[in-house]
Amino acid sequence: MILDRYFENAWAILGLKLGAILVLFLVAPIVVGYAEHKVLAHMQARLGPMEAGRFHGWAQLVADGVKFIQKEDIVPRAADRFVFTIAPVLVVVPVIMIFLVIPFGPGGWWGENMDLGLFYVMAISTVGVIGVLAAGWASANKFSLIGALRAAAQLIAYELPLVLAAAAVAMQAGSLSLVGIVEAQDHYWFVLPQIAGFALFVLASLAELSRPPFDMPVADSEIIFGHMTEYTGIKMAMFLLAEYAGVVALSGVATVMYLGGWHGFLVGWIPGPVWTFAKIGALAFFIIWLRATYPRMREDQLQKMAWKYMIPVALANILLTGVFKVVF
Amino acid sequence: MTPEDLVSHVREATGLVERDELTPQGQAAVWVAPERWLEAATHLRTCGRCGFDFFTFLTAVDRGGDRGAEAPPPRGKPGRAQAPSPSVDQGEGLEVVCHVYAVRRQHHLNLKTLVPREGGSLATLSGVWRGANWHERETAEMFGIGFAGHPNLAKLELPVNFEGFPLRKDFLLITREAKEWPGQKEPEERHEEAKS
Amino acid sequence: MTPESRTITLPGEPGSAVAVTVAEGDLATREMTLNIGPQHPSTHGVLRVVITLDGERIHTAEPVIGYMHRGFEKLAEARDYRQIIALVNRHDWLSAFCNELGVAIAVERLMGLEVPERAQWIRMLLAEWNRVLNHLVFIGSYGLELGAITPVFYAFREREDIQEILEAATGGRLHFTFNRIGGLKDDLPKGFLRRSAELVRKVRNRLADYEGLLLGNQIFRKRTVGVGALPGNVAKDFGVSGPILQACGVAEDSRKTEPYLRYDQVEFDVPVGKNGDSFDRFWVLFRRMEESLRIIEQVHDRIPSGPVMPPKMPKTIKAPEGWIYQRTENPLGECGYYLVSRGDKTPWRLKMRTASFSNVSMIPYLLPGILVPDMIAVLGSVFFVVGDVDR
Amino acid sequence: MTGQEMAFLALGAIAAAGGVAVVTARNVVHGALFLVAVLAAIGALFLLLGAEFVGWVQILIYVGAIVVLLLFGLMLTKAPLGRGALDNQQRGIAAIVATGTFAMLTWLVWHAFGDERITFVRAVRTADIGNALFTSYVLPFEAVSVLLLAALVGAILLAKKD
Repeated sequence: MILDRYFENAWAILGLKLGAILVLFLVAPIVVGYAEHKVLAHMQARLGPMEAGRFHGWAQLVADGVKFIQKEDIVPRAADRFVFTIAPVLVVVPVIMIFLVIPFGPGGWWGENMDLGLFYVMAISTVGVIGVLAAGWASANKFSLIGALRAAAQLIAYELPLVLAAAAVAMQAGSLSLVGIVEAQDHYWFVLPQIAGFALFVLASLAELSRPPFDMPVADSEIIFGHMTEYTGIKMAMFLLAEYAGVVALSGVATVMYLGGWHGFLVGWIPGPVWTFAKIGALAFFIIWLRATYPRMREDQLQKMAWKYMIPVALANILLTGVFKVVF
Repeated sequence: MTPEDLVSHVREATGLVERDELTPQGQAAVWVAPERWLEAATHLRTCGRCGFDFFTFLTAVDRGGDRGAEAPPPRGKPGRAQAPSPSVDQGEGLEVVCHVYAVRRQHHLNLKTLVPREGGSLATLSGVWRGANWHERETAEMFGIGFAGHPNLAKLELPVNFEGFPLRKDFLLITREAKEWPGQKEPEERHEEAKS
Repeated sequence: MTPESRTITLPGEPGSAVAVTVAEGDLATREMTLNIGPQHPSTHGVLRVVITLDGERIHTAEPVIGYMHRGFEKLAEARDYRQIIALVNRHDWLSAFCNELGVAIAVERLMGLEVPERAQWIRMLLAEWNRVLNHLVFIGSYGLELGAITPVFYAFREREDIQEILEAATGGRLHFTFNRIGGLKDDLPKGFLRRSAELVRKVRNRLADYEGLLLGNQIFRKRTVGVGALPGNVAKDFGVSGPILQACGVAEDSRKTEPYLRYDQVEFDVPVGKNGDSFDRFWVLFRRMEESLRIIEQVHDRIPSGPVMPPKMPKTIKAPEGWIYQRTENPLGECGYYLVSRGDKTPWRLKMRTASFSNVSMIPYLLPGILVPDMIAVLGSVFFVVGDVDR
Repeated sequence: MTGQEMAFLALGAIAAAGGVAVVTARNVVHGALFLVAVLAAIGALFLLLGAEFVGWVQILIYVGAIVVLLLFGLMLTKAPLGRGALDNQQRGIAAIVATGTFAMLTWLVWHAFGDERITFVRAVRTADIGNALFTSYVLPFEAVSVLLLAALVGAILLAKKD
């Protein structure tokens, strides 16, 4: 590991890594958020932010952050103050925890190489829904409650395809460790044999992130941002941070699982982390692109899609992967 | 059907028409007694030759008020043969107009009646054309006309605690009472003012 | 209460209880009352719909209107006819020109006034541009309500171009006030027809964007086909007109059935839908826009020269005694003015029969039984402008 | 006391306190949220003991799925929005049952292990769990599968109204 060369103390290394991940967690969403502003704008025949920070409004989200901090922190009178306050934290923490295990490059560019990395990601990513449910309920607002219920119903729909798609990757790689999965993609990326799994994983991730076309839990034109309706200021910012950090985190996991992680192609001199971040960026761009293109689906249509198409395909994918593994 | 044919058909088929109007622009209206209002409307809806399936609007016109005493002369072509009954004469009161249209036959008809200013009431048409529901609610709150049998005659556009019937002529626009409408006067008036 | 049902008391809000009747074998549930609006993104203004929900399924829906009631009908009784033209273009703020047109035609017909030929054609040209202007808003915002955020920006891009040429002609962007009793305020500015012709081509080329993003989009179809289907006879019963009625398969368009201006001299089709569902309504709106462009092109070719006001206009406009109902095919449907005159320079009574009012009155019929997300799809396709509902 | 023991005690205390909070909470949603804390603490205990797989299964299944379903059901049916308490009249019976269960479990553990100190075995490998599941425990595994399938079919039948 790189850091071992400079630091003797394991605690110092751990501290540095945690610090780096925290910085990444705070910076990456801002980059993705700004990219969304600009990409959407240009896809929609407009310019997007142009003022803050002079050059093409690069500081727009920094300014937004400052604005959020200054805003009054309003708690509705009928709300359950304790749950209302704790809910944004419950949403944010799992996302940070996913960042801990994503390997960004070879030789120690990760927070922790866990044997059960993939399993850990699956387990942690479901916890955020509890925060959404708590927020929706504690707001004492009917729109929020409907949003929270939709989020929970959505979880039931996407969790199974997500886990089944991941299971096929684990079988292919013969490892549950994210580092191990990347190393197994030395010769070819898993997106080739697992193309169906990749599609399933990305779709399910979109549903988990409540991103269009699966943004029913926050549908602004129906239920006015669902669980976020009553939130203001820094708490609202935490929800937004969690959303964009979630885009980065799940793009990162998908990169690791399907797009060969730090493995590059054609040009050898580009360092691994650059490849990882480029792939994450490409996936994030795709997610933003979808938002500009598609209308919102309906909750029951998602359920139908998940149970009638995604789960059977995921099961067939596992079967094929198993056959593939045994035969070759 | 031409408006003339239509009016004579309604007159013959129902026997309820007390008076009819045909304007120079070719628009037709038939007057019925307020107590026969529902009966006449039902005929217009169900009769195959009328075929009035499109509900256009229902409203009222205040005929009395500050100018009510002048009792304007009848307008349009006077009705044929039958003499108008006292109930639909040109006196004071609230004239209720229901305009319907037949989509396939492409003809219009105005069904009219006159109700007294105080305690005027008609049977509801909301069972005949569903669209009448809201139009009657609006007419009720604006003119103070009752619609017997209406499923929900609550105020539609006005606040719940609003008092008075704004579209009656005795309901004055208070600002207009205090001050003349400040808009520019007619060209000739200004001209006269300048001369004097 | 049927023999198989029972009554169960459920805990309600703190300190109260609700008794519900349930059928045997069913769970006891309580309906939730939800206020959509008056401030809600999908009601385009201050319309409120009180719905009761069973889960996400709507049981009853009751629109509450009047938040924007401005008493236009009363105000019209205190204004002369020139002023009324400036008044009526405000109720449906997206189709100001078409609104003015109805009053102008009604008064002209009552007075027996002959409107110059050129004015008729210019009126038709501007009315059709206004129709495109209006439809673009609904096409854009309908996508927005279903979560497609891009079409609205495209729609407003085109709108801006159209507003520019309308501004060049009338001087106004929203409330044109370009009609006069007897004709128009001014002739068209120089070069208008050329700009207009260019714009027709530009807008038509860009319509493909909408086709791809909305009409051809799989999710859009899934969200709208079969949602909120309205039978034609019910639509007529409620007095629903315009694109919504045409979507039900009823080819009723007063430009065809009772042509005013010179609509009898131009060629255009009345698009009709099959099922009267949200998709059909949207599709009809789209096709109507294309037909409007067709009419505009024909006007370009055939517009005569001449004055735009009659040579001899009385200085004071007084409509003679009598009444008239004049309807015009506004972008949102049948807009009619029932004008009662007593020979004054102000009307005795001016009833505004607006399309949105009748369209919205149909909502209690259309919403029950569908889901909350579908409610947005339905409300967005029951094209209405709140000012046009409340007046 | 080693660091591990201290962590164990802390997590145990969290789990126990959370458990008490679950039953004393006047508001069912609060109760469910405390349950999250309890289950998470127990998951962390598993991790501490080196049973990584079981630990994360605990989080995935119980916190991620079961509690979400529980909250889902509560919000759909009983829980009033925001503040507001719910209670019922089964405290006495519940207390008796809980005390009985606790006494029985305590006795059982005490009887089985007594003062015996369990030597800590380092980490059970996930591969071993997999091997065990599909070799020595394959019959119970399949039996559970069939049971779950039956439950699934039953649930679908119940949910179907006609």
